[in-house]
Amino acid sequence: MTATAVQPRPGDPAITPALVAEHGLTPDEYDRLVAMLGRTPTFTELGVVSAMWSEHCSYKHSRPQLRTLPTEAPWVLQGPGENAGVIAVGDGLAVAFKIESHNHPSAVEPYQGAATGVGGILRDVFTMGARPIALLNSLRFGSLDSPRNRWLFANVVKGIGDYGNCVGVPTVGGEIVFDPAYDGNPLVNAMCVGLLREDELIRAVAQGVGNPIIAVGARTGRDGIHGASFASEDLSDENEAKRPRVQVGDPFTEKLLLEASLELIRSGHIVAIQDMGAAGLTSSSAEMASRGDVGVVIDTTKVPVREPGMTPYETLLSESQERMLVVAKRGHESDVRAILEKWDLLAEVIGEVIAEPVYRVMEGDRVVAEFPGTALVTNCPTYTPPAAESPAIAALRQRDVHAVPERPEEADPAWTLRTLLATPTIASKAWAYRQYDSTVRASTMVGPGSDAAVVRLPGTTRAIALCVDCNGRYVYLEPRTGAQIAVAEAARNVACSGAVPKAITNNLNFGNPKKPETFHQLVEAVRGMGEACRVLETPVTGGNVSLYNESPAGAVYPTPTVGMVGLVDDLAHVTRSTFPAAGHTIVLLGDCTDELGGSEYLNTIHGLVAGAPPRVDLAGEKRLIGALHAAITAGRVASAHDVSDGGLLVAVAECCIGDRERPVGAELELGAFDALPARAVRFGEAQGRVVVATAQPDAVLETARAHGVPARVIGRTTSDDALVISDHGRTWRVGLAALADAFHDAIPTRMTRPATAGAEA
Amino acid sequence: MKVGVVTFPGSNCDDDAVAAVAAVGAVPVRLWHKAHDLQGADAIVLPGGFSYGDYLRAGAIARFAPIMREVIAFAERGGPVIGICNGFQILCEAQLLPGALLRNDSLQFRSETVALRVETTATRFTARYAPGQVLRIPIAHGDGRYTADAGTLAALEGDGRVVFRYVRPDGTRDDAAATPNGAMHAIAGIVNTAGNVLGMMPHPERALDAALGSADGLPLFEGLFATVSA
Amino acid sequence: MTQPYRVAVYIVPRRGILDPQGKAIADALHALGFGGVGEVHAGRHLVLDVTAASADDASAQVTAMCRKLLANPVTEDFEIASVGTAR
Amino acid sequence: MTQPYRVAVYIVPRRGILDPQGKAIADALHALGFGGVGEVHAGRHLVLDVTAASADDASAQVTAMCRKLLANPVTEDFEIASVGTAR
Ligand SMILES: Nc1ncnc2c1ncn2[C@@H]1O[C@H](COP(=O)(O)OP(=O)(O)O)[C@@H](O)[C@H]1O
Ligand SMILES: [Mg+2]
Repeated sequence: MTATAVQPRPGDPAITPALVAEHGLTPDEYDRLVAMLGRTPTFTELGVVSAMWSEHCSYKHSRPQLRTLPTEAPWVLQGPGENAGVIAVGDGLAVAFKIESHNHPSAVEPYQGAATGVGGILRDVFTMGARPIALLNSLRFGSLDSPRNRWLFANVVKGIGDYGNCVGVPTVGGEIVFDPAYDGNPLVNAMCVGLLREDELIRAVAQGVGNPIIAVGARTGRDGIHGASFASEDLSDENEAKRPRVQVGDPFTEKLLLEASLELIRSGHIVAIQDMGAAGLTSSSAEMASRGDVGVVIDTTKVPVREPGMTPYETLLSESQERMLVVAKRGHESDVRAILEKWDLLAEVIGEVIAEPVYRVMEGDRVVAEFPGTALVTNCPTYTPPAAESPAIAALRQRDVHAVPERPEEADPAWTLRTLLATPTIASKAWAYRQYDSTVRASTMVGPGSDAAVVRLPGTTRAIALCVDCNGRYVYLEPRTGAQIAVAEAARNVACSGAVPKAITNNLNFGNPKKPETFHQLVEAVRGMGEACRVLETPVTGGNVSLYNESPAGAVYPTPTVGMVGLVDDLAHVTRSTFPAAGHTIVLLGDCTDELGGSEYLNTIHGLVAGAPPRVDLAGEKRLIGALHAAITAGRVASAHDVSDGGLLVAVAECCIGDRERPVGAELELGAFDALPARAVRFGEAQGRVVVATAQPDAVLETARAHGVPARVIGRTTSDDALVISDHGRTWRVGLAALADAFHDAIPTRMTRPATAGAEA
Repeated sequence: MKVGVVTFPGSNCDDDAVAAVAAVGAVPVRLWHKAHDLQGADAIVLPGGFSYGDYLRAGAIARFAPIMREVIAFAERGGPVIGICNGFQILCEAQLLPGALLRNDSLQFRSETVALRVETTATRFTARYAPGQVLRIPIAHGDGRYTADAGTLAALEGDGRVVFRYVRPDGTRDDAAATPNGAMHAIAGIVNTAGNVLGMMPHPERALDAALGSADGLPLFEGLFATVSA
Repeated sequence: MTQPYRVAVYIVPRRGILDPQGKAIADALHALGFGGVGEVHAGRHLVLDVTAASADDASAQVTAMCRKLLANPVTEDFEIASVGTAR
Repeated sequence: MTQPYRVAVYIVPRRGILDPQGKAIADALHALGFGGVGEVHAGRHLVLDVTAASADDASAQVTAMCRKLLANPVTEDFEIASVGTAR
């Protein structure tokens, strides 16, 4: 491969302002490109830059914000910047984890969109040298009353299940929220966690002049190529071949690729490996070169393709799934090939690491693209556009929600409780997660349905606790507080499972950053997230940003989803959220307040999204987690469940009937809170609270006191088949069967109605 | 005593099966699908997973893997073989067991812990259980609806070759409510006429430790170990 | 006057879209010695009994069903294979 | 002289075997207002490119493939739907 001057390919379209615009580059960005090259770009170069400088690859609107996040702690082995973050978990073991969004593909083709989202995040984790041991997902849809939303929901769930189940990685947890804010723009975030030995960690850094670059895995087709320049043409038969195509996942090939990649990494024959994800070959090769500060040359004619006649433009930008790019040690090519062959996969040398500081793409003898140094990655512009809060949202927040009159039905608080439990956002998600294999690998101690999942680390007495959390309504009403709560809630959830929170990954799902009100949300949410992570000592090891989540009705709720990893240092400390038996004392850690703003109660019962979200005291959350940990490790906690959506009574009801086969009754005495409005005590979402069942209430109260955490006995578990509540001078009861039916049947009942791609049915 | 665990492309419970074999003190031997030799294994496990992606039909392609020629010969000589989940599907496709495993009647994958009743303790695999014992064992499959013609079903029932049946947690039968996949006669596991080949949809290798929810799978592997080392 | 028709329709992955199932089947057939096999594509075959005024009406009805529910508009193509009278 | 043929085959659950997919489709069509739909049966449709000496040979080859691999003899029936020349 000898260098010659870059030449346009015969037949390539001329570079015109219109073509540049179709590739999503602003005139300023185009000028920057021309300055970088010192000449007019070729069509191939334009395509490459358009992908590399896209929001998705370049983080141009979020990078300055992300830099403010805390990323360090003694246990962090790899922070942001790699395919996944990595933390040490003791015994020389480490876990790699990351979350990633597939929102836009899932809006178009939910099954494949979700499936390939899972595939992508699995690859991000196993390219670190880690064996994936758990998957989670965080999903948002519009109301299930619409047949299209049911179709989206059903197919996203099926896509997630079919992919993870086939690869054989248990899906152990997640969250699903239904809200009209996500109509037309569902969110599909997938998180993967993998296990490795610290000495097996490998980074995607190209090194070693003369080392071969090898394409591995599936063949390259015309999938997902950003067909910007064709978007304005009719979809006639002639250009059918060129239109952007849905990426189809092949979990079977992924499983083979996973095994082959881990074998390759352990073999010592390679120096780096990276998946070909967004912007495929282009971004994987350019990023590896940039991290290593070396040059690379690639010949697109060497790439194994699925269909004839692919141009360099197409080969570089294809997003065909289940492919990897490997930098091997020179002379070890046949060893690499042998490993791939064992797994019935392809490996073709397509380029090499070169001393010359350029990123060069050849088509046989012709140079079709060439960029100086690492400019393709490092020279991308970043933007900090104007930010300003939407006055309309500020007004909503300032509304006095205490003044909202009660509905007549609320005279029966049991009605309100049942209605909240039957809200799809609160109701049991078993309809979805029983389609996910949660027990493969035989290490799942706590699967979906509890506060956090717990997965045993084989060969140790330890486990990791995992969860994903975000209440987008809070973030909408007050981004900084909402993001703090997302982190605090995630930390509380893993703490309830018996773990110490260790680190987070995050997925920033926002609307169009060029709108000042959206950029304000982004800036404030990142600020709040960083603050919470600092106080809770859970650094950010990576994440993903998904912007432009908008439908004609407007932007989604700003949704900075937090994926938390905690460490359980003794399997005996693993704790579940449901009441295990009658005869325990129920202790509330934390305190009630008169807050109702942003609550599920206002949303569901009054159709109102208003008020300030609950205050969060981060130092108090830290103390709460400390107290909980102390009580759990001292063996004093029979169950622990954090109070979140729906408030105290919903939390207690979930403890009673979360396990439908083994319901446990309870009696609550809430008179101590009678100074507060009844509905705020029952359904307000004050932060920093955990419902604990214990056989040693005095010891739990003492532990709480020692940690400076308010705590109070609020009742006991019973063998009665009801939840009985005394407050404001009256005693009311609601049967467990009625609660269980509300909670467990809500989603299955809705999903018996037809689901279609069309909006009306 | 050596137990061979076959890895097909797409097997994903092979590690778990290896761990289960080791847990009862036997020596696990990994067998590669392209191999032509069972490496002296005294028993064989065909593990769960998605061999060949379950493309075409679950188990249909794996049934022709080179190693299967040896497994079939081994089974025909009376060697003990357990097929779990995808392994059961492969055994049916290979006609070592009668019938077929079709798409769950819900048309959805089902992952949950089910109650299974031990219908016979007269097999080497179930000798360690009490007659009628109710086990809690995880299932995780999309194609578990056991289907066979009337004659086959009558023979299975008549010969006492239905080994595990889906039941209510209290052990009583309620096929419509207790069967997670629409299996005929609520069948979860069967043996062949000679009694040396067991196929079952549930995953006993995921039920070896009460800390993970159930240790009810352990006696099955102990039973296998006992008969072979006897 | 309406009468019962039986309509067969097949629904296949759009050409060019990855068809992992078709590929796995082709590979398996090769391994079994069917060397003459080239590409294989795997789709679905549906047979629907519909009450219609004419064969054309039956076909039009099933086409509408494919558009609305049976075929995935983004990844699949469908074709009415046959329209006959149902017993 | 051999040449490429394209053979379509469909593989359907044997009549009498429960076809939950067909039933689910029928139910969904009813719910969507396609009242004229009666029974629905769902099977697989495969399109195979094969090199063969004649159309009959192509058909015979695919029949052999169905017997050996493509159809489950316990639960499925198959039929060659069409044999054409492949481009
Ligand atoms: N919200 C975020 N917080 C922290 N790090 C982030 C965030 N979003 C992205 N990153 C980091 O930026 C880097 C580049 O993103 P990347 O995920 O590689 O894109 P992709 O995986 O889609 O190719 C990664 O290391 C990632 O962890
Ligand atoms: Mg990546």
